[in-house]
Amino acid sequence: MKKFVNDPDDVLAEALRGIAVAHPDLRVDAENRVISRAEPTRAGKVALVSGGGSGHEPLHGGFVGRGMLDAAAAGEVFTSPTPDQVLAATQAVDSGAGVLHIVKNYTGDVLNFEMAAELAEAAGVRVESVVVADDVAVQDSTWTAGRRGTGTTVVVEKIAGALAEEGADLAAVAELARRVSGAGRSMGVALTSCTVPAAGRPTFELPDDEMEVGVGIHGEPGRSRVKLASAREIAKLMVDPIVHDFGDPVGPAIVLLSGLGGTPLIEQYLLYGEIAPLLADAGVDVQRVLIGDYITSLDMAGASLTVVKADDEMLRLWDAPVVTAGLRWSA
Amino acid sequence: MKKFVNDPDDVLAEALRGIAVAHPDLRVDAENRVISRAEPTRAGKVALVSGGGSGHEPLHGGFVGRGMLDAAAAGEVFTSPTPDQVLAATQAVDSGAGVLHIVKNYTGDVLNFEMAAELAEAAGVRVESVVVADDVAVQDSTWTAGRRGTGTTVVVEKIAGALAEEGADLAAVAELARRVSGAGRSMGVALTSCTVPAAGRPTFELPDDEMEVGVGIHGEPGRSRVKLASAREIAKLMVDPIVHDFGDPVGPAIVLLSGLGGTPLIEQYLLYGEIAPLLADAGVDVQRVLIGDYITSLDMAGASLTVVKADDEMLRLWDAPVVTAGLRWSA
Amino acid sequence: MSDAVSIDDLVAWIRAFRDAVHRHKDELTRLDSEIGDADHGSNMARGLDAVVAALNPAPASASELFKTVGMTLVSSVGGASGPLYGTLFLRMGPALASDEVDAETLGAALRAGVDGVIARGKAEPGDKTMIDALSPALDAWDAAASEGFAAAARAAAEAAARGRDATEPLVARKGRASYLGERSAGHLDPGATSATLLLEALRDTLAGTG
Amino acid sequence: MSDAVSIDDLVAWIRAFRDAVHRHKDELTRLDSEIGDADHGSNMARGLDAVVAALNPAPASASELFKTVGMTLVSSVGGASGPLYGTLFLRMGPALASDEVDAETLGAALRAGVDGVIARGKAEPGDKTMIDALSPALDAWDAAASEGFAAAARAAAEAAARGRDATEPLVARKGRASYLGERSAGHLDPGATSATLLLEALRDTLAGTG
Ligand SMILES: Nc1ncnc2c1ncn2[C@@H]1O[C@H](COP(=O)(O)OP(=O)(O)O)[C@@H](O)[C@H]1O
Ligand SMILES: Nc1ncnc2c1ncn2[C@@H]1O[C@H](COP(=O)(O)OP(=O)(O)O)[C@@H](O)[C@H]1O
Ligand SMILES: [Mg+2]
Ligand SMILES: [Mg+2]
Ligand SMILES: [Mg+2]
Ligand SMILES: [Mg+2]
Repeated sequence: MKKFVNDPDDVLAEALRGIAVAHPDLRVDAENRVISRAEPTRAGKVALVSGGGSGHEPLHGGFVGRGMLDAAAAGEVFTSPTPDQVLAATQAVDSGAGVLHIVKNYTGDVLNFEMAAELAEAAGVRVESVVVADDVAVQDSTWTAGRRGTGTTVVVEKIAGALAEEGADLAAVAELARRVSGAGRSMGVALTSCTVPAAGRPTFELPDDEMEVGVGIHGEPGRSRVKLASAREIAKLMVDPIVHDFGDPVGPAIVLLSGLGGTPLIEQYLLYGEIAPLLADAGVDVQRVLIGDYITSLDMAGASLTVVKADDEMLRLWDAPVVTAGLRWSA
Repeated sequence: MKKFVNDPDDVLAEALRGIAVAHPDLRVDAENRVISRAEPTRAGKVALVSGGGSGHEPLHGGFVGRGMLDAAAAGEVFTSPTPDQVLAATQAVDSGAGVLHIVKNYTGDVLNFEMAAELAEAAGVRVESVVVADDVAVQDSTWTAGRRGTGTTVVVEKIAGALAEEGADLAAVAELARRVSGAGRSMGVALTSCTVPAAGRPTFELPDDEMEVGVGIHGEPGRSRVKLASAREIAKLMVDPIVHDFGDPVGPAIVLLSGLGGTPLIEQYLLYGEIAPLLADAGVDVQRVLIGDYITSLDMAGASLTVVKADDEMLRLWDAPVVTAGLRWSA
Repeated sequence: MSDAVSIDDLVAWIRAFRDAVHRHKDELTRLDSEIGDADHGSNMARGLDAVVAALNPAPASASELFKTVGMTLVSSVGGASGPLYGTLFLRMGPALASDEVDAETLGAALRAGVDGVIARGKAEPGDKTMIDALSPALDAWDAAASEGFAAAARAAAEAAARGRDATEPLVARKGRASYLGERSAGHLDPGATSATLLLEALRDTLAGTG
Repeated sequence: MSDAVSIDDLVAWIRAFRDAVHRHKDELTRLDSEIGDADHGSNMARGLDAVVAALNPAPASASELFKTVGMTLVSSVGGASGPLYGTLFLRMGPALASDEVDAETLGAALRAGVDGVIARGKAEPGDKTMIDALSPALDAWDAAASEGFAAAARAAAEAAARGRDATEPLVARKGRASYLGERSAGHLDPGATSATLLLEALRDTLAGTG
């Protein structure tokens, strides 16, 4: 396993140490593995808490800061945080105005956040939750665990974070978060497996001439394994199911093309060069686009595409200032 | 070769297409492979031009924008741009106030930029050049090609870019750029080789239990090959030669820890958690730090550490607003 | 007394489960690699190490024991298995209010626990989860409970193993494996495998009892 | 006329060089992988393809031919080899002002070219660069020039090959290989290898001439 690690079991604790020393504007609670803003939540501001398994950096810790999250609970690599962690994050940032939990739809994340919300409510903190379930690689059904949550999470965190910063109340922030969440669709492709440090070897073996289509962000195999294709063909494999799933013409949209951790930027841009015309052809009017590593799967080579149908309010809040390690701009 | 590509020979052209469509505030001259700001250079503003082989993204194209570069000439993967390209970049952004060429010290880059500067001068453009040669893995000597230019380039581009934005003249911008360049030291470690698309296979073979110490950013093997070590030991292999090369106590510094393209952020933070205390012990007073993929080597797993001894002026200009694809903040 | 178990027996069970999980850690992770995210072995090992640490000194009552086990799992595992295994034990506690734990009470406690898992996770038998091992194990336990602990535990462990094996051809409908759709068939479910270890540990611990 | 070459011969030489580089493209890149950045084969192939395209229609004079070759290399190769090979040809042009190109004039032109490479790149013999093939080749050419083209080219190609082989044990002092320090020893220099192809192409092209 070719990684910068000491003991594979200490990866999270040690990465948090690096984050703490690199970012004085963040507070890292090493015991609970919670990253929060160093400044306490402004009185009356709704707080946003997200979290999940680690290995998806900059998600979520990299999105803590002005205009986005107030705290993130970092689980072990690919393992949802425990209710205690989420509760600690929640209590650390509640100003009394309530807390929005932003949860990616995985059984573990949902269950642990649910338990944390119960505990927080019992402790007198008002909690609303939004569950992001945007991965069109997974057939949606009430009989199953439903769709995974992937790239739309970044967009939800950004837009809901901006609204909270403006002083909206918990109900309004939650409502918008759910609207953004419902407007997003994602699709991922992996060229290689990732390697979970504690496992020490690639999660799956992938021959040199094959790729996995419809992967999530936990190194799980995808929906199907096919022959390695050109960037042009891969772009189609990503765009088509998203557009198809929307059904109606999409119109104005925010687009995120995220590398999965092992794919360099030059390839991501090349891929986006193929994706952009396909989106245009399909009636997606790309208003904003982010390209880079935003939601990753350790060292997996691959990329995931997210399209969020965006109205004017969403675009305005997308453009609002944000100051985090992973996303940073001013109005 | 597991990459998002169509034809390996078209990688650069196609990546530029993606950049063009993703960034409306950039102008991409597809013929000359020049990325420049969409807005013409403000009259009287010194223009900054850099460039080099591609495969190091976001360097250099990702650093074109307000507060940093005016244009970047993108060579083929790992191949310096031709004089024509650099000349085109130079002429595209000269406002009459002159152009600073920021060149990484590689024979190819130096020769091609030299020829371009001669051509530009002949065409009436005033050109100054700064050559960055910061890689302590390479013994410095007047009898050799000297040290490679690596991470300090990012810091030179940021700080000189800010001074140019303030309206300083060519001599002043060049003088500062040389000062920053002289104040930087870098050291890189690779855990895997990269794969040049046109070559189709890894540049070097590296057994599972070995790593390359003292690598550059072109996939060239390093200064020595040693047993794979823990992050703690690797941090020492990076910090020690830098500190040793400075000789005198460093004091206030800007630090850049850049992933080489295939190493995810979680590992970079973990590594920085090991680097930070070593720097502190060695008297490096880290005033600013950047962690992420800023100067890469295609899909190589590894990292490079850069320490730039920084005075107050450099820190002030480092903090000045910057709006580029790869680096973005406001004052 | 041959038809009741002591706190020490129950603690021994949990320790035996911890040991079994450590022995099968790599196998659990490998199974989770195939249809999940390669962490079930380390999740369970981490949680049970914390549990064993929390059981020293041993709690005074069976209900307190299982409360500690459940709370510790919830707060140290994360993932899907943390809240689910945690709930299993948390719900067992109240069902063991009396100090006399015979085969029927332990069976009732296990059922309360598994009902809790179903309530939390909403999985049904056949969804390819730990329920596929736990549910048949309970039925087997109840059917054999009148023959005493050892017999009940033997029957339950066997039924769990059969249930685990029966997950192989199934297409997952719950948990992370469900994302694979049809591709989830042909693999054992990691949670059903660890749940079988739980019941086998019980069988082994109770082998000497009535 | 047996002791002069025509424009067509010179064009044929450049074409033969292009073909040789294509045949050895992977080898050049492999050599550059070992002590450089794995692009020398594609750099040279890209540049010479552009050159061959630019030579259609063929230039009217030898000096114009080499100017075109040099400018095209400079503007299409990049890297270290672009300006260096470009300079080689750019400097040959002026030395061939007359239309009569005999073995001595071609030798003088080559020397002007190589002097230009040295002025640009500041490499000396023994630095493990293309100079290590070019320099001895020139000396051999001059020594044999009185025997006519074919003999001079044969001698030059042989000397270049020996110079190339002699780069193997050297520690590089110029170019990218110098970053490897001692580790650069034990490998042929890619630029010396392509330079040998240049002179072998000349030998093969002139084999039929006096
Ligand atoms: N809804 C559910 N109900 C019951 N068991 C479940 C459910 N979802 C998942 N599981 C069990 O959890 C196991 C996976 O646990 P683990 O790998 O530790 O968590 P995660 O899936 O979060 O990585 C599965 O093999 C399955 O048996
Ligand atoms: N200063 C120099 N003088 C002469 N030849 C040089 C010099 N530097 C490098 N070379 C030659 O260039 C060759 C490498 O060319 P190439 O791989 O195309 O360029 P780059 O090193 O920029 O990738 C080397 O093998 C060497 O022969
Ligand atoms: Mg998990
Ligand atoms: Mg090169
Ligand atoms: Mg798992
Ligand atoms: Mg090269």
